[in-house]
Amino acid sequence: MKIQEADAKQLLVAQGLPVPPWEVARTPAEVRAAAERVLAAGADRVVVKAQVLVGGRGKAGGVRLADDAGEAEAIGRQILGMDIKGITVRKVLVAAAADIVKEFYLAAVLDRAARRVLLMGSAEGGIEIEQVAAERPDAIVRIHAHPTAGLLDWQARQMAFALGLGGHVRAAVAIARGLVATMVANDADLVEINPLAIVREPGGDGTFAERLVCLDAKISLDDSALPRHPALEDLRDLDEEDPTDRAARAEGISFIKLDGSIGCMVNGAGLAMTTMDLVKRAGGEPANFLDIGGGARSDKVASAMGLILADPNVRAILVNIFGGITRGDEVARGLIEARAMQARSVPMVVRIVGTNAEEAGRLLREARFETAASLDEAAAKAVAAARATSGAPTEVSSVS
Amino acid sequence: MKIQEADAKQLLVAQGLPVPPWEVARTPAEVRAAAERVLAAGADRVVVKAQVLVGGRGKAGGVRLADDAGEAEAIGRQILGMDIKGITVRKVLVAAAADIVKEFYLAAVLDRAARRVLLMGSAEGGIEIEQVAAERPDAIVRIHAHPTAGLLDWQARQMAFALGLGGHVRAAVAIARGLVATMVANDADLVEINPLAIVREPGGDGTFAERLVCLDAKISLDDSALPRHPALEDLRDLDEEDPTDRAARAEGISFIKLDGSIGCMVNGAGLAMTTMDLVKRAGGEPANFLDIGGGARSDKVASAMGLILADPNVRAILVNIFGGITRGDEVARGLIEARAMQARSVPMVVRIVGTNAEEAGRLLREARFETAASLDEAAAKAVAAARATSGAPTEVSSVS
Amino acid sequence: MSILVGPDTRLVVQGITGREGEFHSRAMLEYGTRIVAGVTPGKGGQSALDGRVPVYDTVAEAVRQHAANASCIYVPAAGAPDAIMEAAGAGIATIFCITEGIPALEMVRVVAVVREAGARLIGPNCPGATSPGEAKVGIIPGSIHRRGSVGVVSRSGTLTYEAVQAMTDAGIGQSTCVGIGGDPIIGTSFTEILGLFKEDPATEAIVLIGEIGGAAEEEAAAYAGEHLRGMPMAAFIAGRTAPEGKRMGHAGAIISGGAGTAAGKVAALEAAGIRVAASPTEIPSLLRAAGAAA
Amino acid sequence: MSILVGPDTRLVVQGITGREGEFHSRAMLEYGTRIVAGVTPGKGGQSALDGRVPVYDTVAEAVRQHAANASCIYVPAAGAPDAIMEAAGAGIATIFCITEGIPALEMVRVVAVVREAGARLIGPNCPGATSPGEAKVGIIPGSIHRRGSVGVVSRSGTLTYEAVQAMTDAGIGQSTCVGIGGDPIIGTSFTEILGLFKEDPATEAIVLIGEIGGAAEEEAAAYAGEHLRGMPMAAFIAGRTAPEGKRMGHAGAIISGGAGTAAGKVAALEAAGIRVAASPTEIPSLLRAAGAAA
Repeated sequence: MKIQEADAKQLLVAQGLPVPPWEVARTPAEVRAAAERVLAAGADRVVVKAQVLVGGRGKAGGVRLADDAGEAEAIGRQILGMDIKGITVRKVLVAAAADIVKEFYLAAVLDRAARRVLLMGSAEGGIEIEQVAAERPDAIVRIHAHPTAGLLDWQARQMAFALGLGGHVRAAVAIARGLVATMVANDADLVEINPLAIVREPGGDGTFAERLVCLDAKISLDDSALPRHPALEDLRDLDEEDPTDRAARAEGISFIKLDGSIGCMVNGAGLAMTTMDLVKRAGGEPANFLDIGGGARSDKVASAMGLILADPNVRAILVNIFGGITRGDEVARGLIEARAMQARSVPMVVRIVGTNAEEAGRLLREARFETAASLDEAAAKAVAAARATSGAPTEVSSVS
Repeated sequence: MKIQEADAKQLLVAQGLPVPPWEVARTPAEVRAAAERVLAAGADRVVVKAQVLVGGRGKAGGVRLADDAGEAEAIGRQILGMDIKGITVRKVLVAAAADIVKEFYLAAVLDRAARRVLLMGSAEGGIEIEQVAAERPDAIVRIHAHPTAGLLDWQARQMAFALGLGGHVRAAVAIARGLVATMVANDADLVEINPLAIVREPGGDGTFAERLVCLDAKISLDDSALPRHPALEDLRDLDEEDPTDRAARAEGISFIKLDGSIGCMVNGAGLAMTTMDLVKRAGGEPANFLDIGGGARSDKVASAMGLILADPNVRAILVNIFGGITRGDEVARGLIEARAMQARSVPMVVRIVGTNAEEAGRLLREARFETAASLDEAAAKAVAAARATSGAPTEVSSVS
Repeated sequence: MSILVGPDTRLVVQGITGREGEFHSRAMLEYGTRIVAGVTPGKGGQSALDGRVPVYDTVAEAVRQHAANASCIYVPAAGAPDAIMEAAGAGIATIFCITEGIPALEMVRVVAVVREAGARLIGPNCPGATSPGEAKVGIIPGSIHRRGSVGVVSRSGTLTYEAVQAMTDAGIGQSTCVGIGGDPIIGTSFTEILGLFKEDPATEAIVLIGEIGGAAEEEAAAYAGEHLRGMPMAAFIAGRTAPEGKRMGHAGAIISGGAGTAAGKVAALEAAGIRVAASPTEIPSLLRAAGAAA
Repeated sequence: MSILVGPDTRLVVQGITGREGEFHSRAMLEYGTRIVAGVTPGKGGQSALDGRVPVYDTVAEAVRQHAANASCIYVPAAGAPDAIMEAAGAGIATIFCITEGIPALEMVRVVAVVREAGARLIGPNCPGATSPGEAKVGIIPGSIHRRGSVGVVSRSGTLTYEAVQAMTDAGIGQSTCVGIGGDPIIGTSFTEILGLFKEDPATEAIVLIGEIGGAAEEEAAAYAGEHLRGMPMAAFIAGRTAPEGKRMGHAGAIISGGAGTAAGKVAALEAAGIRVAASPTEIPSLLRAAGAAA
């Protein structure tokens, strides 16, 4: 689960990391008020940043500087409501514009291959790290934390010196350790600071001092660990979530809405993706990714059916269940119940094999469902059914 | 550094361990008042326990039960001021007498050989564990915590089942983990619960429930780690510490007063013990163990001399320095200064070899100190000098 | 012969008295797997599966009493990391963790402790392994298998069943089928299983079933290109049509430039001389084309 | 030949710019030890010892630039555990930690990390090691040595010097003298050093210097009784007259029944056929009696 910049910064502050203060505003008037406070506190300029979970907001015009509160309000009016990669901006972050001396990249991330936490840093901060990784992999310093002892001080020091942060080594070590601490405290799989920056800040007496601070923060949380961090669930940005996705999550179903016409209900992520691949190969377009998970009972099957049918583009449904931990007869019963209660009727092709598949087959035959023996056959039948019903989606019975 | 039972219990409570409440009393009247409160809270009887850092207080009569406040006061009067192995009892602990169903032993201790924290348990609690270890080592269950991941839940569970605590497995796991947590939080090298006990406690409604609790606690802290736990220094029991030992500690000198007549000043614990051994072999008795530590400067040498001379039994002083990190000339200068300022004069035999020994020899010869080439010779000379001065300790010059 | 599970497997089931544990233990027993003990802390002294399997409080006790050498874990996510470390600490050589939903950072710690103990962990969030005709451990339906000489390794659960069923239907049997699990941090990688198949005299061909996300398939392809040139192989990659930027179930983050897409994985496999099927049903014909005996 | 330090030693000194580090580095250079680099974080680019030794920010840099293979640590107690792990992480094979006052529980963690990295740690709170005529690392005064064939291993600092001086005075030279350190948790035990001496062709006799507390001498005696029967040996145990129940400096807690007293240690050594000297000056004659060549 990704969380917004402002929430990520709050988690960093909780671990003692240096993050310049910020405010969140939801209306142009709030932007103005926040900008006034920031300017009154001594800032020369303010920055207004769109809060969206997709990347590339800078290029999309979602990050802008203002010289005064009026300009900030005007910018806020432009950014709030803006569409960035399909997401409507509903919040902005307002902060003092930093006087940046040099930018760095620093992140703690889960490294699957090494099975460890990886501290990644680059002296080329502020830009897309994926681009640096692809073009000049040597410009990225990689240090793996010890799997049980954690990130050791010398590792953090080594990163600091490798990035040329020798003049700020104490601060850099504290920040590196803080990133890993933030990761562990919240079960994050990514904690990224980009840019980590040396900024020039005015002292009280007319002089300036340089300080290392976290100017932007991106955190992604491990979904498997959310149950043990109930407070983090509140950081989920419901504004950016499709209502269907939210309903799916509540049911413990893995669901992603897509643009096609063939609804899919499958057990297992790999098989669900394969089912989508075969729908496409048969000439159709999947309407969704849907994994009902292992050991699903009949009520969950009914919920999954509801999620699929909530999409008006769905013209046919393909159910593909390979029973292992999931029992085929349970799924069959769920399908029968769901069809009895469903609001609109679309053709459905059902394939159930594996655990208790015989009983499932009997139930489905009795209930006059269309079935298929192989996945290829099921995909072909579903695509054909969807084509046949195009234009008259709500009136065709699911039984051929 | 050992700490008193009441302080040890406080450290256990801080880690969430179940310890029945207690009070500390310093006068018979305080014992009475505490007993009244304990009885008013529903206890049938109270226990009064001497607070001393030496073992065997039970056998010495330092732990007694009382049926009422008056008896408690009388027992308090007997125990307070009592001498247990040379220590005068100045405090007692007052608590409800537990209704013990079964006693166990559980401790977390530093295992030097395995280089790990060792969880030791026995179903034979309440008695001297050293005796169990010597007579029936199989009656002790030993489980090593992981060196970086700590005590794992299954290890704690394994201990619980091995001790027959299956009926209290949840509590036993929490206590085992708590012992190791207490060890880590305070840098202890021993955290011992003896007895850990299943006790019978009255419920509010006339029924009884069994509960696993820590009835006694012994904690020993790692002296090397005390600088990073300043609050723990306050738990040092100054009542039980010899004033000379306290002064030595303040100077960073390792000093233990003994009963002989030959004061020893040595650098290094092993060499200091060897020097004592050779004094004894030469027919003398060491008056102390004294290690001035590595790299000692002249002011420390003067302090060490003061500690030795504070003992009126000292009839001769043997200084044995093998310079490595310690520089011989620094020690020689310290000795010369110390002799100039010392209140009483006793014969002194000085041996300095190793780093800067030549310069040291020159300084000592100029100052007319008695020197020795080997340790055996130095020990023999010191013993002879002590014999020669017996009965007239304060008038003989240190220079022969 | 086979890898990981076989006639010498003496299995202890951790969480045998739970719903999943009991259901699948019954299926394992029926398949012929030798389940020597179950473990549920606090239920030591009882028995499970109609008195056929004794239950102990600790894995150590099961090892002491029955020389158990493998474990299968159905313990819920909150207790599973500890259960894995318990098995490793008790000297179990091969540990299968079926449990899903274990936080990834927990697994970082667990995998390190398990490796230190010299044990092998398969999973978590894996379906287990079957050596047809010898033994099955986990949740893979026994009925889909046929005894043979093709080793199957997969990151998925049900997709593995699909592929194995297709092979069995085509008359191609398996030496051992292993699901390594779909979580970000798992105990044993594709590459390590390929190494075991390489050393297994009973395995004469290999099928690899991967999916988008991570770089495990690319690593496996590099290994196969270097060490398995003589071995007939076929592969399948799920998620060819999955839109970018969406997380499909357990397909996760990408940390190295370019890795993770289906196209990249297919290209890496083909560069290693491995043909990649467009559908699981194509696997048998690709295997035969690669030179595998039917 | 020798163990731990010798002509191939390429030493990095961690904390070279501190008072102790500089003083003893000078003595090591004078003795002929090859100090290839110093490390003080934040002083990278400077030089130490009158420009003779370059200083780096990290041990890794010193290893990269100078192929350093050994390290000697004079860093204060608060930073020493990390310095040890840094050396191990940078690939240093042999690490000497001179620092005293490191909390024991810190060392539990550090020793585990160091061993995992495949490095050998001597100490902490140790005087180092000298292979006379080849190199010395640590704080042992170079002047007390004589080149020869007796290996010396000790838990003490200055007591070691005393014993070595007595040997040198008697014309008995040393292959290597090692102080393993007096702290409760140390990187390398008596027994491990005995094993190294056993494999060293230049070591023809061994002197073991122990003290009361712990069970390290008993373990060493058991090892010697089993593996070093042909090797002439002598020992010395400090603290024969120390009163029971008092902690003498670093002599520490007893966790196993009966171990720790001088009498017990002497008995264990004698049972292994090793004579125990009553004074360090007796060591040379005991060695000769045990069959060591002078």
